Amino acid sequence: MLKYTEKIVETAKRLLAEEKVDVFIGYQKGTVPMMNEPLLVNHPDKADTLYWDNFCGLNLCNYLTKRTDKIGIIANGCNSRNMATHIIENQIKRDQLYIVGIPCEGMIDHRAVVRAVKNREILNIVQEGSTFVVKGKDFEETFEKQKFLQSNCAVCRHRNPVLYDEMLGDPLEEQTDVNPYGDIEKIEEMDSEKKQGFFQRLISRCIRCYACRNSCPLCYCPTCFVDESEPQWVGKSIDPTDTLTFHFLRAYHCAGRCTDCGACERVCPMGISMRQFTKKLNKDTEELFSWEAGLDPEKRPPLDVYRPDDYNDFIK
Amino acid sequence: MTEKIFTKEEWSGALETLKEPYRLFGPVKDGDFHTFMPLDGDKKPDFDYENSRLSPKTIIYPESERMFEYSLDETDDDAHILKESPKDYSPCAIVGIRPCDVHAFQIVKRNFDNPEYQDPWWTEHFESAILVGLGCNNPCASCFCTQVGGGPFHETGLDVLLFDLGDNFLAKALTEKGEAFLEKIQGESADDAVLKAAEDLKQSSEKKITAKVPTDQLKDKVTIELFDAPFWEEVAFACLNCGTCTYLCPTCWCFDIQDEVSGKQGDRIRNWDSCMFPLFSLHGSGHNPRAEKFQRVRQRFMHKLKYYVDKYENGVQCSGCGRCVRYCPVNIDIREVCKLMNDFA
Amino acid sequence: MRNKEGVQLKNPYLPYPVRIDRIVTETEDKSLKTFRFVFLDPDDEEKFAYTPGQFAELSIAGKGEIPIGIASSPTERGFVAFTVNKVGLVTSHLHNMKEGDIMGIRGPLGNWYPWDEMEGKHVVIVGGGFAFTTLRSSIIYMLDSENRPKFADISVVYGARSPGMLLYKDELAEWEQRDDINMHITVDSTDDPDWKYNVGFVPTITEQKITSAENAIAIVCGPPIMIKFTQPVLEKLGFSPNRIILSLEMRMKCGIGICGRCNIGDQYVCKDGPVFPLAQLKTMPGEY
Amino acid sequence: MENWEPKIATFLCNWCSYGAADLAGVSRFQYPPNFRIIRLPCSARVSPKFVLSAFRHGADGVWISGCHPGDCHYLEGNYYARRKFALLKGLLEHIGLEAGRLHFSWISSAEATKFVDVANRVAKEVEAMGPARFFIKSRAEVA
Repeated sequence: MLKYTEKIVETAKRLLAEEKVDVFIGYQKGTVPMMNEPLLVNHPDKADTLYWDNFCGLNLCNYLTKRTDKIGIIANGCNSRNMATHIIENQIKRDQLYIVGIPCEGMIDHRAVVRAVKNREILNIVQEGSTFVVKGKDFEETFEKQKFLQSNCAVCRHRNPVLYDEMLGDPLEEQTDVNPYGDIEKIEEMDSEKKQGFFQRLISRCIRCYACRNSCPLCYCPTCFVDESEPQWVGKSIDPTDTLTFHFLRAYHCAGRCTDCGACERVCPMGISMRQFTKKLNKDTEELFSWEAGLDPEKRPPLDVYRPDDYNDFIK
Repeated sequence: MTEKIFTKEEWSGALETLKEPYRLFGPVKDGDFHTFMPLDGDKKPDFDYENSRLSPKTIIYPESERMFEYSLDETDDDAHILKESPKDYSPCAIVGIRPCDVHAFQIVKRNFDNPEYQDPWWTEHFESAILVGLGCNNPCASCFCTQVGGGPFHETGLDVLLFDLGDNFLAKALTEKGEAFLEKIQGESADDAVLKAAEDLKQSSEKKITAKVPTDQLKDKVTIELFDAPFWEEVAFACLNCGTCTYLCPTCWCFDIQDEVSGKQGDRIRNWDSCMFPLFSLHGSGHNPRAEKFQRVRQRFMHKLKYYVDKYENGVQCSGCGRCVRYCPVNIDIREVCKLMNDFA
Repeated sequence: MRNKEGVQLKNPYLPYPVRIDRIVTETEDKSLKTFRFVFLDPDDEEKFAYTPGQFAELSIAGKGEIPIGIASSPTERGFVAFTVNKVGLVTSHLHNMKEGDIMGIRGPLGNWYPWDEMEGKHVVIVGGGFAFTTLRSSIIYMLDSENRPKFADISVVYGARSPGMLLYKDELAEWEQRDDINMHITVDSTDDPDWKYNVGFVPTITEQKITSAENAIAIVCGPPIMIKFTQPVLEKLGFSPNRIILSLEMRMKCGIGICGRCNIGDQYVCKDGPVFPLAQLKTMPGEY
Repeated sequence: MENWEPKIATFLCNWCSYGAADLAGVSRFQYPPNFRIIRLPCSARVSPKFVLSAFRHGADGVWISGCHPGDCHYLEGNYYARRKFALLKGLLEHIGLEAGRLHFSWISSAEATKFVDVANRVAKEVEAMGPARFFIKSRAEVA
């Protein structure tokens, strides 16, 4: 995976030097382990800090909204799908983007790594092929990447960019034998009381910092419903019903748009699995409307179209 | 002042008996991390920890707190008139709190308890608390308390300081409140060898903090020059404008006030707020002095590292706990920003 | 809470209960109303001792609080008055309330116009739109027979979009008749053939009517655009930045410098302001 | 609880189901009194926020009714609404709303008898659920 760093730097330099793009958006290596910082480069000389590894879990599409310049940007499967969604929703124009595609083996779940080393402080992580070495003050352990993928990456069916102007590597074989909705099916089997308990516990730690909302490229409304005062749809304290309302509506706003990039879960400071909301919608849109978000910038999203013979069984 | 040594088992036993005179709070393992919780029922504290995810400011300054309550029932004589909500200000003890988080209380006290106005809830909660700190034997790589006027065994603001000496704790009373707390615990008085071991521990721990975060030049910078510095857009680029940094920060104190009505019963509640949110400074007219992301990011750093420095002449509004460094989803590192500001010419 | 001597102190967030005594609709579009409040406990009126330029939080149970400049003058006894523009949740609700309804006032808050410094000087008041409220308070205060001798000439430039949008019309007419205050009322435009005052923007009228900055101090309160264009006019007239006094607005919650949102640099508009000399503002970040 | 009667927030399209309710009334048809009817220009006007708001304020059930597919006054509003509702119902029930609380129907303005029939079924199903406990916003649970 690290091999991509060099290619990214080289590509960014070339694109900037040839003035094919005004800016290039990628990642730089973070100041703490397992954390990379999105970076905007506007000059070839500054492109050397660009970086890529299996901790680039933040969705770069966040940085496209409202831009008017010509942008070079790195995209793996899910990020490229969000770019397609942005194009569909008129948040960016296709010809503003020069998409540098990366076939993605998946991002490593930083929480799983912390758990694996029993909460000992991690000082450095070195990635080598299919493994990575975790180093701390008095330990060094090697793990297999495949076993530590973020849960969304483990079941990813679109590892290759769906949209690109240039690819930095050979496409990976897509995973076809995965069940992306195993966890959702488990919840569906519960009775309503169990479901209520499950979701109340799930969000009980929420501090309403809105990191999930803000890390989501789909959340670009000028005024979010939580900030509306007339009427006020949801209270602002950490009251459990208000918190549930927030998570419910946030998820619903992503209906038919979510690419399951996992950024919301990755950024949550309290480790909440809010994808248990959005994935249900993904599952339903797939089952009812044969739709997966962001696969084609030319196709209208599921809530913007209909079929006369749509699912009608729930209506009296 | 008393210096007592007791085994960790004795300490655990003592905590059981201390539940009577105090509302006890301590770090409890809560899934993947630790949270300060009331030690009631069968909740057991875990002192083998780095630091809690949320800072213990939640005990003194809860994320959401009822301020007033009122009736909206017109048949009540006092309809529409606000009444103070009842609070439990009985003595509480926060055990195992890290010195950086205690330092943070000293920092925010200047805001909540100032010569002109005293915030009643913060002040009362704070005064009801005994702070039983636990020195850090192994500070994290992202900690920088020694750079901002604290240290892994910093005593200021603490009532008792605990040294983890392996099988034993050495407890040092630092105030009268702390003396009273320690009186309730059995233990032997510490001999010179123990005190020497504690001192060595402190020194070796301080040496482990290698981060250099100079703040010495901040005071002398001209506010509007720093405000107009060219680096803010770059610093802010990656920022998502979420509230992680401000909510996890032990020294962030901003809040919002909201009225909530349920039937004929109303409450005025205050909730933590964050300068990262556009609504924080949005005028009724629609004008927003900090409409852009970089302005809000600048506000956060300028407040902590310049405005506070100028206003209180007592250092920066940061205790070096490193939470924002560790948990910022996009790795905006206050240590780096501080360097930029301190070195700005 | 208690102070160090154990004396119960008032909770600074707790409003004084008041009754709405009178409501006057000020402007033709009905967006501005003046509310007169009477304290339920007469002792509270004493505790609410204020100085022109200060503001208070109007508190409506179930809706929230809003910071509004005090429009009455301490020389007017028995009530306090506020002129409120209908903008958001709280103000819209307030506009629908009736005389006799119970609500709360918290204050007085913030600083005030520099009355000590103004003594013996000519006072130039420049106001625009609905920001005229604390200026009304100031004019009433200065025109009070006990206070009037303390000040030299008083000149007022006050403008609104149209004649129907002027506040306190009866009082404006009354002040026009007096010879101890020079009134320069203006509107941006009007098709009223009977309009007998000025037509033009506030900065223009200020330039025409105010001729000297000699021994004078200017108090400016209005929308940002008016302040922006009035400032150079006053400076050209010779007002030094410390003789131009501005009153600022900001989103506020606590009103006592604790909740953190209304800062400009290290100054809180609610506690260290809302009144700032231009000289001071020039040393502060332009974030307002 | 003995005297408990379910409260059902009912969103009716002005062009059809509302007319049906009207016709049912004029025709003196009997139907349960549990419905709090809110008239909307189209079933597509129903935002998920409305539904949530109803449950938050203590509604025991929500019933949304619009024009038959193909009969929308605005040509296709109900088609879009149907997709929105399918996902809404799915997600609400996923997080624990009991299946008998949220109802949808297509009823034209001529179908007073269908209106009464559906009203009876909805009232019965909601009543069988008992008083709502989930998603009700009562006094804030804060310190």
